[in-house]
Amino acid sequence: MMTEMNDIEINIPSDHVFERIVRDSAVVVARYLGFAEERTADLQLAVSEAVTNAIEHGNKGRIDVKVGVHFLLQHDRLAVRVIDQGGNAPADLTHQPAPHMEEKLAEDSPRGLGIFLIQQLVDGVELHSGEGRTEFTMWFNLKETPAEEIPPAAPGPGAHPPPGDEQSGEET
Amino acid sequence: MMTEMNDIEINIPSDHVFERIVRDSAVVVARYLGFAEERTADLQLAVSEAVTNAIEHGNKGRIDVKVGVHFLLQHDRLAVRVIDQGGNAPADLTHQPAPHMEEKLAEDSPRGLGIFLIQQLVDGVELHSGEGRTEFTMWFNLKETPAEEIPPAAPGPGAHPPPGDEQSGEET
Amino acid sequence: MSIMIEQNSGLTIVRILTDSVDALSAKEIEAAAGELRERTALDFGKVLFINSAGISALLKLVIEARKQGKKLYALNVTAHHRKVFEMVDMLRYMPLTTLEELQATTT
Amino acid sequence: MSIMIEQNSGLTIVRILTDSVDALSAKEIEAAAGELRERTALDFGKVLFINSAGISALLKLVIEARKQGKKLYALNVTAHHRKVFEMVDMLRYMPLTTLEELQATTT
Ligand SMILES: Nc1ncnc2c1ncn2[C@@H]1O[C@H](COP(=O)(O)OP(=O)(O)O)[C@@H](O)[C@H]1O
Ligand SMILES: Nc1ncnc2c1ncn2[C@@H]1O[C@H](COP(=O)(O)OP(=O)(O)O)[C@@H](O)[C@H]1O
Repeated sequence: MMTEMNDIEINIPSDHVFERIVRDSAVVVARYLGFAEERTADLQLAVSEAVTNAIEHGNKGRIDVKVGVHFLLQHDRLAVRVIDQGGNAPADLTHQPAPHMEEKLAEDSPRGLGIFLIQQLVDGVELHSGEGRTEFTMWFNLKETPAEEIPPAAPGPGAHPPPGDEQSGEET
Repeated sequence: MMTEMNDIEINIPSDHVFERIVRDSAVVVARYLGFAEERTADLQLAVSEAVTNAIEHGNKGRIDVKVGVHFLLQHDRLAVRVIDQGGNAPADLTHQPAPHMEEKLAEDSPRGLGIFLIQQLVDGVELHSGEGRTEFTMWFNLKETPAEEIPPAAPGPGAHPPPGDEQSGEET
Repeated sequence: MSIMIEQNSGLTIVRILTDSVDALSAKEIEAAAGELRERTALDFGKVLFINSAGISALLKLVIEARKQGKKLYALNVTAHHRKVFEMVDMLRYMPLTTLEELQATTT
Repeated sequence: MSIMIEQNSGLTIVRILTDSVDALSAKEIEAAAGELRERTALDFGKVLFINSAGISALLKLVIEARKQGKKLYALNVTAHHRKVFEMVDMLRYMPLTTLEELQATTT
């Protein structure tokens, strides 16, 4: 049984300054769910990375285009969905390899750690991108499960994939 | 000229625990606008009061009913609109007299300070209530104006009164 | 836990440990009503936010102190909270003071 | 201002004053690249949040330190940030230390 009565929805302009609204909201949600300090910090960081990507890569920093964030408090997990108006996320986005730091240090502007960090921090991710819209969903199981025990389950009925999504969901 | 490209929208369930999301967001918005510390605290308190009223009196604490909050960054002012699904706010809500503390202290459960505080803290308020929806809008002038110099202006074109509102706007 | 209560002879110090005196912490703050001594000082040193739901809780302490003929004081109030307290005339019932001042006049 | 730089002989201490090492503070943190001494220690004591945009800024300092043949250290890193730094193998390039340890080995 899913309950979505506790959903929180936030829409911010695509400017890094407003990412903090989402990051701070994540702390309130984590406190509500009784997350320990470390897991709260994990949530905050994962949400920050996803929102930063939506601002930069999805909406390309156009301040008049909104990033949407939904905190979906489901019966056994928290899902955080980050929505941008890009629709241009690569299909293999959620398969980032561990960074080769020596290679990164050879670059002028080392980037590309965000998705990798998200993969380390969350219990699952799901991507739908296409037709001018990207939905990137991360979830956190409410009962902490050792990573190897997480079943490769299909997204629950609360996940609402948008019609016409071009990529199927998957867990890390 | 109004610009609304920087609008922020937040929807929370009607539980006091989520009021904090709005309160913290107000700080981010205030920082973005360059508010001084004292004015930031004023904004935070006014927003907290309006959201608390929407949770308690508008949505009557039904957690499955949302409170909506819009931060509208207009050219010369910040408007904060708080929306609930009650539509039962009294027409004279925005004319709260100064509290008689001795009378309050004769009550068991002294309340009724929220709207009075809002009136002290903001540069204007506007109420539309009816047909199952209350919109309570507060604004903060970006250039601080002494209270007595604020003209009793009509709400700007960015104010979007809902169709069929039963009460007209006014400034404090 | 939102408050910690220290009892001295004739002086109660209520340390407010939460950063917000609001609807969520109101109940725990009201609970201090059972701990009032001759003089009770509320320490706001850790408080970053107070709203009217929190002020209502404080007013319940004022009411209880009056009933019991006891005195209430406020310690370590920020400039903003002082302004808000003045708006609702709270300081008449819960004057600002310092711990030093209270201790200097211990009965 | 997001950083404050203290220069001692052969040791630079970069105090990060912002609570967030992120996209907003990245530029100011990168600016420390012009201030590296023989050894430079970044003090994270006031930092509550670090994300990958902030790590990118730190990596630019790593790159610059390498170019100049200088050493970089991290002070006062929380358990969470240590975990994150370990995930991206940062500690190899910016080992954790303490001010005492650095001063004990001043050249
Ligand atoms: N919301 C998105 N829309 C489009 N592309 C994205 C999105 N999120 C991530 N990407 C792509 O994935 C890449 C890796 O993202 P990430 O690991 O966060 O590193 P970084 O953002 O530093 O480049 C990005 O460079 C971008 O090309
Ligand atoms: N959003 C609202 N919807 C309906 N009634 C409201 C709303 N906001 C305020 N009110 C009414 O106005 C009264 C005064 O509000 P306020 O000054 O905030 O005090 P309190 O909330 O403590 O009663 C409330 O008791 C309520 O009857």
